[in-house]
Formats: sequence, structure tokens, C-alpha cells
Amino acid sequence: MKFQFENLQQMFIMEGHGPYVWTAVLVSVAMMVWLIIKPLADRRAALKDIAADVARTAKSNGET
Amino acid sequence: MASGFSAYLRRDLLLAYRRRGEAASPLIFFVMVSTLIPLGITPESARLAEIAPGIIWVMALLATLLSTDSLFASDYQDGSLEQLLISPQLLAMPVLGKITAHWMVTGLPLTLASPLLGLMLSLPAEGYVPMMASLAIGTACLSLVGSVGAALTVSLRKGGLLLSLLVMPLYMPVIIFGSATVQSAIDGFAWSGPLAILGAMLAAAIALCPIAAAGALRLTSIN
Amino acid sequence: MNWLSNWSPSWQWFHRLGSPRWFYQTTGRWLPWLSLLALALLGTGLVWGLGFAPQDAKQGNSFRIIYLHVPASFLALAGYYIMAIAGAVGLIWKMKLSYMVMKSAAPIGAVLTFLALFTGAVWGKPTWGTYWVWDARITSMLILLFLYLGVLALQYAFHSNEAGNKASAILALVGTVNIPIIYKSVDWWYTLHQPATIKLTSAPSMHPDMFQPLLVMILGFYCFYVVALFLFTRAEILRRERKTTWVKALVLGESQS
Amino acid sequence: MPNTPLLSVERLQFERDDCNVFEQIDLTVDRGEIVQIEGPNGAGKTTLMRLLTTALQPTSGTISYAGQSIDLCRYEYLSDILYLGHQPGVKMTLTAEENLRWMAADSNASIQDALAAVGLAGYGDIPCYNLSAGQHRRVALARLLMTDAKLWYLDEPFTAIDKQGVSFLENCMSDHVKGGGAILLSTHQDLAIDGVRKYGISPHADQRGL
Repeated sequence: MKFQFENLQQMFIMEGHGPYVWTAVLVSVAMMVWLIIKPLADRRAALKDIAADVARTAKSNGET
Repeated sequence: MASGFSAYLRRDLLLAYRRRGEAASPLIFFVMVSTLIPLGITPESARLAEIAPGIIWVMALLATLLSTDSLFASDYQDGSLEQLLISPQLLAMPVLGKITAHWMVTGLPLTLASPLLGLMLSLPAEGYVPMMASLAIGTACLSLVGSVGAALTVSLRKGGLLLSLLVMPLYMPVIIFGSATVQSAIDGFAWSGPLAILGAMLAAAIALCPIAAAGALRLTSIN
Repeated sequence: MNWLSNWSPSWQWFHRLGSPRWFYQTTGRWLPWLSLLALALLGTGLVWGLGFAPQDAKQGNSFRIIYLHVPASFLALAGYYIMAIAGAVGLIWKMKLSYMVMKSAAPIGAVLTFLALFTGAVWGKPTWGTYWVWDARITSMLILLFLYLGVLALQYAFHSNEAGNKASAILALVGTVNIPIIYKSVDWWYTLHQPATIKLTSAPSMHPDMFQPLLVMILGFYCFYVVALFLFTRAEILRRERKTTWVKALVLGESQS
Repeated sequence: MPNTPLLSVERLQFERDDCNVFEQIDLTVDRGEIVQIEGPNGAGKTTLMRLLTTALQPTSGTISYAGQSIDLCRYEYLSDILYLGHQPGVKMTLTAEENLRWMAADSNASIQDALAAVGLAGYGDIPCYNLSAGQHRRVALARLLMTDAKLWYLDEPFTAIDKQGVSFLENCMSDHVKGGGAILLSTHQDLAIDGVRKYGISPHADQRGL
């Protein structure tokens, strides 16, 4: 197994195919990152919501 | 159990007969949109002939789609669907009866009117018989598959557009083999092959779609 | 039709296994390791595929897109089956967790299908000179995307979460029956219209040096898929189970620590 | 089995989107009984009717017909019940007569007599879209005269009908229970029949927070 390009710059250019390959890579990585961030954000929002809920009921229970 | 089938078949045919104007609209749509094609593309008969099989099939598909959302809608609104759900018979049989009625008032008239469109779009003479055969079988498949979508969306207020979104991908095999039947006949090949596959699809759809539609009605129409 | 919703008491163990709480806690323990594994596999595969795998004789470097396109297509299709099976389990055994998994699988699958289409299009430009060709694989992928969108749209069209779940589960099942038919039809249609053009991928004839990184990428995508599915399902569990004591306890525990 | 009630409902619960709709329901209905379901709006009266008629599946609890779970005698049970819901199931494009012929397909009773009894004599061959809402309701009520069903479920049967209609319906109901049938109905109105048992249902605590 050997590195196929002379240097990193060559790897970026990929004999003219670079733009295609790297667009595919970038978009893929971006969407995959989104697939991770989205549920994490959802989870955080849900936790915050529930915490507020719990606090509210605790407060109203304390009053009565 | 079969009585549920014929009873609903007869009732839906009677209902369609009473509302003839409404029932005819898919057919009128089919004819009218097809006249837009020469206006939009070309009046040249050679080029029209080339695309005629595909155009006629796409139009038939759209016309069927247009009427599919009414399959269960009026029954849902006036409460007869709820009565149907609690009737003791097997739900799939009345559903199949309704689908058959739907085909008889949409697919069948389309099939019978298609030679007219063939003429208008200068379909080569060899194409007529295969076109009618494939439309007869294919539109039945479309009604059956569409019934599942109609059942799923019946309780939604704006189900019509969603319905087309749901069933369109499921329609693809039918349109592929439907237009291929006509095309192979025009190109001088045997057209029994694709037609037989359409027939096989119809058999599978008759077996599965009423059950799926019945399940969908039972699980999602009443909440 | 009662068989659809009937279940016998002997299945109760199954319900316990399918408890959202159990799922939440177990996946919580697995997630760090799985994420690490996914990251390692994807990183290795990507560097290997982009930098070290030999060039394709005909397509040159553009062929390297295969390391994203094929795994994404793979998971897009597998994801549909996962979604449909989860939906079926939900319908048959009325299992809430199963519906949550199904609901989570839909957006992931749709995104992966879109990725498969996008990478396919970008790959097509240097290979065929055009972004879009009605190639059998790409057309099938497009239909798969429509199927995913249908399930997503149906899910959110219902006001009631439950009705949406049931409806999209049925649709997913109908789609599952249809997918092989659709794929076969499109294949047949393609050979009818365009006999023998360049085939994008021919895995059996692939050189091992090219194939090994692909295998690593496929494994990496599988791990990634599981991680994403777990994350989506966990968020859904919190939303749906917010009234239960265990979720409240969990929230209190997190805010204290 | 003379001692088993016609209908018995045990620990019935129904969840909609993880929220219980009503407090647990335990209820028995004997032959010859009229049970009036009472409860505020949103208490789940219609939901209960739909559960009892199997249009919805309960989350937990059992419904038994003549001592047997309705899951085991589904065909028998569904053949023995009659349900009138909010929407009467009357087809607008059909005439009153055709509607009745369709709705009571397996009955031998005369359609003309039934129509006459609900005050629609002579309206039999008029399409229903030419009739008023109250008259639609009457067409549906005419079913009651033509059915052999033992157990009637009537969801708000008095909606949109006039005084005569009300007294007709009340007569119909007392005849039915005298003949050994049973009726479960939901209405806010007090009935002019003796021996109506009231059963109150209330929304579940889950519903109040919303």
C-alpha cells in the first residue's frame, strides 16, 4: 500500500477530478454531522422542556 | 363473505351512476390533457407517434390518481365507513368491491376511450390492441394500489395531494410495463411478455392491496 | 383483521425488552463505544480510499467517490427495511419503542438516500459528462427517496402521533413489498432503453486494494447508522415519555450532577 | 347462562397519544336495561361507543358479550349490535328507501312501514339531499324498526330531531328493552322512560393538564 499522490496538494487536485471528489466528501460529511447534531439538539431541547415542566409542577405542588 | 364484495360493488356503481357528471371527470381530464400534448410539443405525427404510448400511459395514471382520493372519502364523511368497520364481515371483501367499482368507473372508461387518444396522437396501428389490454390490466393495478393510499389519508383534511405523493412511487412498475407493452408492439416485438408481467402484478395486487387497505382503514381512519 | 392488533400474554417478555427506558439506558452505555468505532472506521476508510487506494484505470480519481456512494446507497436501502420491520413490529405487538425506531429511521434513511443520489450525480459528471443520467441504479434511488419522503410526509400529516405512526408503518410495509418489484422493473426498463453502457460499480471484479477500503467504509457507515438511529430514538423517547417518572428522575439527576 | 349480563366491561382504558382518555370504566348492562352514559364534553363518550363497537381497540381491559370476550366471538357480537353515531351513514345520493334497504339488508321488516313510523311516508323515493338534517336523522332512526340486533349503541340520538321524533325514539327504545334487548346511549337529555340507569364517566387526570 502506498500513498497515491506526490503530496497533499496533488491529492487535493486529483488530476482535475478533485472538485468532484471533494464536493462529494464535504457534502457527505456535512450531512452526516447534521444527522448527529440534530438528535443531540432535540434531546437537549426535550430535556430542558421537561426540566421546566418538573420545576413548574414542583412549584404548584408547593403552593397548594 | 363474498356478499360483502358484490353488495358494495353494486352500491358504489349505483352511487357513481347517480353522480354521473362527477364520475366522468377523470375521463374528461384524460382526453383534455392529452390534447395539450400536441399543442405543447408538436403537431408532427411522426414525433407524436414516437411518444404516444408513454403519453397515454402517463395521462391514464394521472387521471386514475385524480379520482382515487374519493374512494373512501364520502363514506368517511357521512359515517358509512364507521358502519362498515363494525360490520361482522371480513373488511377486505367490501373494500375489494369498492375498488372494483372504482376501476369500472375510471379505468374501464379510460381503456375504452384510449383508441380515440391513439388516433389523436397518431399511435401506429399495431399499438391499439396492446394499449387497450395493458390499460385494462394496468389501471386495475393502479386502483388497487391507490386504495391503500386512499385508506391511509382518508381521515386527513387535505389528503388528496399527500395521496399522490404516497402512491406515485408505487405506480412506477405499472407504468414501466404498461408503456413497454405498447412500445414493443409498435417496434414489432412480442408484447405478451410485459403484458404477462402486468397480469402477475394485478394478481399480487388483488391478493394484497385490499388487505392492506382494510388494515389501514381499521387502524387510522377512526381516532 | 383482529390478528393485526392481538397479542397473547406470552409476549409480555417481549414488551419488557421493548421498554423505552431499558433502551435509553442500554444505548446510553453503548453509544460512546459505537461512536468511537464509527469514527475510527470512517476515518480509516476515507483516508485509505481517498489517498491510498489505487486509481481506477478508466475513471481515474473520480472513482474515489465510490467510497461514499456505495455505502450510502447500501444503508439507504437497508435503512428502509429496518424502518419497515420496526413498523411491522409496532403494528403487530403494539410496541411503542418500535414505532419510535421507525420514526427515527425515516429522516436518516432519507438523508442517506439523498447522499447516494448526490454523490452519484457528482460522480456522473466526470464519468458520463453529465450530472444526471437515467441509469437504473440512480432511478431506483430516486424512487426510494420518494418512498422515504412519502413516509415522512404521512407521519407528520396526522395530528395524532399514534395515528401517524400506524399509517406510516403500513405505508413502509407496502413500500417494502414494492421495492423489489420497483428495482426489477427499473432494471428491466433500463436494459430495454440503453443496452450496455458503462457500469458504475462492478464489485466482484474490483481489485482487493480497492475493495478493502470500501469494505471498511461500509462497516463504518453501518456503525454510523446505528449511532444516528440510537440518537434519534433517544430524543424521541424523551419527547414521548416525558410524563413518566423515570424521565423526570433522569432530568433531575442530570441537573444536579 | 341466565346470570351473565349481556354486556360487561371490565377495567376498560384507552390511551390516545400516551394520555388516558377517561377514568377506568367498569360497567355491566343486562337484558332489558337502558344505560345512559353521562359526562361532560370531552369525557370520551363517543370514544367509549367506538371502543364498544370495536371501531377502536382498547389499550387495556376487556369487553365481554354474554360472558365471552368479544375478541373470541367477534362475528356473533357484531351481528348482534346496532350503532348509530354522530353521522348517521345516510347516503345523500340515494333515496330514503334505498338507504334503508342498504342499511338493513338482512331484515324482513317492511321499509314502507318503517318510513311511515318515522313520519317519512311518501318521502321514500326522494333523494336524501332533498331532505333536511332532521329527516336524515329519521331515516337512520327507521333502522331501529328493522333490526334484530339485541344491543343498541346510540350516540347522541336526539340531535336534530323534533318532539315527535323524540317520543318516537323513546317508544322505540322502551319496546326494544321490553323485548329483552338492551340499550346504551349517550345524551345530555333526560329521558321520559322509567328505569333508565345512568352511568357517569369523567375525563382522566391526563386530560386536565392539556
